Amino acid sequence: MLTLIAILVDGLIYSSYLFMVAVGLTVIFGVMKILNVTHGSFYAFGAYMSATLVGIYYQTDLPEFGGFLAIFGAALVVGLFFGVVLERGLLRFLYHRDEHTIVLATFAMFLVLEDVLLMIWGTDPYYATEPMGLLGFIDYEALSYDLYRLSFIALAIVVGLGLWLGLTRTKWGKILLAVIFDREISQAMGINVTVVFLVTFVIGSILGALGGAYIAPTISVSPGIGVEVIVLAFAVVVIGGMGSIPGAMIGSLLVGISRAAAVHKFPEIELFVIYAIMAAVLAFRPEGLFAPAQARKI
Amino acid sequence: MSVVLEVRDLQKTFGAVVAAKDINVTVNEHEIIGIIGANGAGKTTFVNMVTGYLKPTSGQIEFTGRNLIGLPPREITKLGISRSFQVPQVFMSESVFDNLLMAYAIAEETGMGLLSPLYNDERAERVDSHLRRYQIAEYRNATASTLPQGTRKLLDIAMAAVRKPTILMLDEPTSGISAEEKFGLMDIIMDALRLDDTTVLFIEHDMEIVERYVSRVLAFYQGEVICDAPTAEAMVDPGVREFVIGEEYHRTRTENGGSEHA
Amino acid sequence: MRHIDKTVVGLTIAFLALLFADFFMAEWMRFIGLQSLARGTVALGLLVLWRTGLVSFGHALYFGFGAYAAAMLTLLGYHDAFFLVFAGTLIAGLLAFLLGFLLRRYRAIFFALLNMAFSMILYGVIVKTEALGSTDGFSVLAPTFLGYAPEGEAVQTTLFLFTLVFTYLITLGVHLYLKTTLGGMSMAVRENEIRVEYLGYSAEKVIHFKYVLSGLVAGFGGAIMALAIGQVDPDSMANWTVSGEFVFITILSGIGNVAATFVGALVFELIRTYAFEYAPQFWQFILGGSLLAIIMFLPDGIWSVLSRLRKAEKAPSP
Amino acid sequence: MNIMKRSGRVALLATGLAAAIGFTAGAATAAETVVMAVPTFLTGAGAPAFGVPARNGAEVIIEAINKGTLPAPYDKSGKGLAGRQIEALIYDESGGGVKQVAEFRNKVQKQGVDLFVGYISSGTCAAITPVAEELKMLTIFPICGTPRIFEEINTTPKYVFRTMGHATADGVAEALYVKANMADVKGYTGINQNYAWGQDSWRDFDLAMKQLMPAVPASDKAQWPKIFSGQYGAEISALMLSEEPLVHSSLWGGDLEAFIFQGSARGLFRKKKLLFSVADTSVYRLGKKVPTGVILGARGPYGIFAANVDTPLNNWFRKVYIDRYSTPPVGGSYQAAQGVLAAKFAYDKAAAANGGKFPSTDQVIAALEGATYQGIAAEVHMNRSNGHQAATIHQIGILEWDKDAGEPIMTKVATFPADCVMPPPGVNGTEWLKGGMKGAKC
Repeated sequence: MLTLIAILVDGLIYSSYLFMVAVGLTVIFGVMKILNVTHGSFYAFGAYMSATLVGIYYQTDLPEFGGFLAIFGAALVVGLFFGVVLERGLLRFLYHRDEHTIVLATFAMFLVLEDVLLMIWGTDPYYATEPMGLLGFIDYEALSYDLYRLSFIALAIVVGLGLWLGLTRTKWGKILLAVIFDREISQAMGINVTVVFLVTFVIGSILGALGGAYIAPTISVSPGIGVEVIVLAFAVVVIGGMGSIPGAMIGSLLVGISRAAAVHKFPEIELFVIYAIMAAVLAFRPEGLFAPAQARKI
Repeated sequence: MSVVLEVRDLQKTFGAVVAAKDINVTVNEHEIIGIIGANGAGKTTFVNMVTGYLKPTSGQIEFTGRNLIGLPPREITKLGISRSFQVPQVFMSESVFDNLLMAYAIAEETGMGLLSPLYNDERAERVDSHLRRYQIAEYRNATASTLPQGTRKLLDIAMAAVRKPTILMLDEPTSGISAEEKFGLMDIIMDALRLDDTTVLFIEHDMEIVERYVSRVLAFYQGEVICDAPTAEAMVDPGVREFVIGEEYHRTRTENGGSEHA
Repeated sequence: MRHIDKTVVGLTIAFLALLFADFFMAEWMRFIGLQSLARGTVALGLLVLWRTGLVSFGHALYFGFGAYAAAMLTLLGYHDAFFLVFAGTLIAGLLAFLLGFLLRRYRAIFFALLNMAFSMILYGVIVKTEALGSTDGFSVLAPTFLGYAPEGEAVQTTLFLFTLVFTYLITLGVHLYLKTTLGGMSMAVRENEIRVEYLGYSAEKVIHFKYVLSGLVAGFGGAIMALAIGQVDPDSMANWTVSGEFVFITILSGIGNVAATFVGALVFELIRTYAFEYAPQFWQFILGGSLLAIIMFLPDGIWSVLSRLRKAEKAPSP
Repeated sequence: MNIMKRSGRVALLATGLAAAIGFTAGAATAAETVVMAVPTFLTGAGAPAFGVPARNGAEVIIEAINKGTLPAPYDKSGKGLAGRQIEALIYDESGGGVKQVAEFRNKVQKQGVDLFVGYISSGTCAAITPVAEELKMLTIFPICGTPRIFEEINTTPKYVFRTMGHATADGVAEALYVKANMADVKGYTGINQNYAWGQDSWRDFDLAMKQLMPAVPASDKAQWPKIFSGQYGAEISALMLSEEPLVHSSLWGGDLEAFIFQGSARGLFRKKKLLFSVADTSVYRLGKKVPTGVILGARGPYGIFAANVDTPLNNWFRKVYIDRYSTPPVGGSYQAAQGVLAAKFAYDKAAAANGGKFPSTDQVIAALEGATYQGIAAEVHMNRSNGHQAATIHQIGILEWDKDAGEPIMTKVATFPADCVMPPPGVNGTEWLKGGMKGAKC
């Protein structure tokens, strides 16, 4: 019973982690049809910036809970900067190229940014664990959970709900949905696709950076953290259906809970869980669990 | 006259939507049949089912006595039913010549023959004579994407005709073509197909075209065939007048051809 | 009138030149050459797929499969290069044949990512297999060649010769294949599958055939790499970043000509080698930067430079 | 048709490139220097934990060798290696075995390297060993752990040396420590990364425990997180729910630190006794965040274990290192320094035997084979695998926080002689463990 609870809670926390890591990727893919490898860099820069700002913040005498502002501030700064610079400076020149070339271009950009990261922050790890210590932990029989990691769940729900409401209940969201469904017709109808793309990319970047920024206090922010999340985010997005936000949520839950079950019951197979689910979903539902509808071909 | 195509009780539903209902059609050799009906009446669905692109929910399709249900388009094509498309389906970034060269090669090679060179001089001559027959020889080396709409339609139909099919189904051959050009275009197509004694079914909105080229009309309305009669008879059929021609007349005047859905 | 194929002539001249050069080349250069031939062959398979409109982000699966198959056979006591490479190629091809039934149904990014998923499963299996050294991999002894067991520098010289001959034959084969009806169907499937179906051939069959071909040559490349390096390990053979390198080489080369893939592979190795030598901390920056530059300024790969030169030459005489 | 032009260009390109690059001979080595290649992780996750400390350690020693400022016992043999200055080529070890082999060949054949002192990952060492032997290149591995290098890959090495104990010693020392200090332990489990190092570490510890404490059961649900996964929520829950009080872990670097943060926040270290086999790499960096009371190893008498070793060499090394990098040297720094010292020792000894003339590689090898030399923290006995594999003392202890000094310290340190934790010469580590560790002199 206790194990079951643990699987559920651990699974939910990990699912939320996955969702936060993947949601930015799926937003960008949904609107722009770009599989953005640079997402890994957003995550890493978000984490480094968060660790840096949190570190600076706790050297001041400001109230302790303000550290969370530093985290969100870091995500905003990184996301805005890279979102605008990459979309305006690189991607817009590539929109007419085929999708694989764009993936490769973002892969190249990722390589470049990995070393830029190294130039700025060096190889030493950064820690920003203060916010995690603030929230304390709760005990339940032999288990105990820290509230900070439990708050992943809350953040994931807020981000997911916010995006969903934003897409379905606002004018901007409806414009986005129109662009998602048919780029050319939207353009013909007078929607400024250029602006839509820029805004989408920036939102995606901020979300990517937020993933890194919020997770930073729980990890050692060190070289190479960006690479790991790329494959993870890809897998979640592919499982859920590329470009679908509910899909990313379901994909995260599926992988998160399965992985937690594996860790508790069959730790030997933990390594395969995510790829096995990915291959199985692709084999039976190649478009992913929640794929947006396709227009008629002939 | 022998029957080449027999369709019985054909039905197609997408969830709750009925796209085709109780379709019964018999097509004889060498007939030229016009398929008319408003948008969404089920014309393209009918063509898609006969050519294997869509699987009917129920019903029978027999081609020269052979059951077509469940066969993929390529098998049906090999048996002798070809089609063209409302939006031309050609190899856009290739030249007109290469488009037809590929069409001929696929039609002519099987098995290990697929590993013989794509290009040979004899095949090139066949392609060139085909180009002349469809009067697009002057575009021989032009890239398909740069062709005028009418020429691209001709190329699409020419590719469909490469196999000398028993039946050729044309999906709106004149859509998107200016009023001045459309008769010339249809003349080229019909003259070319007559040489091979091809049976033709074509979807058409333009009643002038229908009256001029067609011996028999199939009128679709809401997934059903509401009229199957010789052209002159069909044109005065009250159902056709109410549900097809009236709207059609209106439609052809307002549509620009640009927003045709792919 | 007999048509002379320029690429065949060019390949043959290059082949003979390299054959001759093998005996004089600096060792490190021969080694780079060997790797370029191995990676170039994999890229050759990707070129065929790319012409069909498909990109695989997981061909390290076949590369790794070929490499590990050859390496594992050496553990069983087989050391003949002909047998090892043949077996590695065939086994990778067999795997491609089996997975092809599934993969041929997918297009675009789904095809790319499903390949990646399979390659990562292989990666996981290798990492999990302690008997194969897990992430450390294991060593592969120097091969013999039909009973001839070279030593010292002769190992690499012979292996280069061996690789060169087979790569030449494969490249020639692929080049001629691309001129056949089935080869030409790459274009047809990429441009319009619906039309291909309605012309009477299965686009999926075309893709399957090409997929097997790409699996075979990737297996060949992997087996060669295992023998050339004398070591197999999952991070260098089966990880997704390895697949990324193959796509990198394909972009670098362009898909205009089969010979381009080898030039691309060589350029890739040289960029990496020199970046590593002169900027050991920032080699990823240089590698990524070069790739970006190629994508932005040479959209059709380095081969297009040659084509442009040719056009410039041609210009005066219409 | 310009057939000849086009085909000529393909040929020209190939031969041209070959001519331009291929036939230029390897860069000539300046006569009066020894070119020492030092591959180590400069990028990726391995850099902060091992690579950069190792580079720093090597740099300190190389500079002192060149200036002749090494203290005793190296203060009498003059500047450089047998009188020649070292020209160090420090480069990145990232990218996997295949890339490193390629790079090794480049360095040897193109840049004229004279010897290698480096490599951290077992995977790279395993890949490099056959090539080093093939190219007859003196190669000193200062760090990598796997015993397979001289047990399987090359049992009769000539050019390859390793100047620290291999991973078998870690598992044995840990099990011995548990036996001595936790005699009534009810069982043990583990959390190790799912890759070669993690798998080997667990296997060796598990085998040693089965020999030394056969009554103590091992968990069948030891945890295997993917390397670099960074999130250990479920694993920590599973460990909390497990019945075994002792947890073995070979986590290192960022993974280790993330595990410590996430475990500390949930009180894991109060509920379970943790045994970290290489956690010394992070202790100084973590500072006050270190989990106290855990059992800690540093793969030998290095890093934090050497903090109080009072010899001129160690005192000098710590001072120079701290002055320069403002952090104390960790395991990797000591191990890399120890590797470079092996070169210093061997070249000087060989030169002395050669009548003061600069020795040949074979003479250097002969000087190092089977020798005993002074490392920074302890004596190094090159007495395994035909004199190519080192054995040193091994230390395990309990990590505590010294409030007064404001730094982490080791307490309850147990020192094991080399012949106690390393298999005797010529004996395979795993078989030795399975056979009951015969011949161990404790």
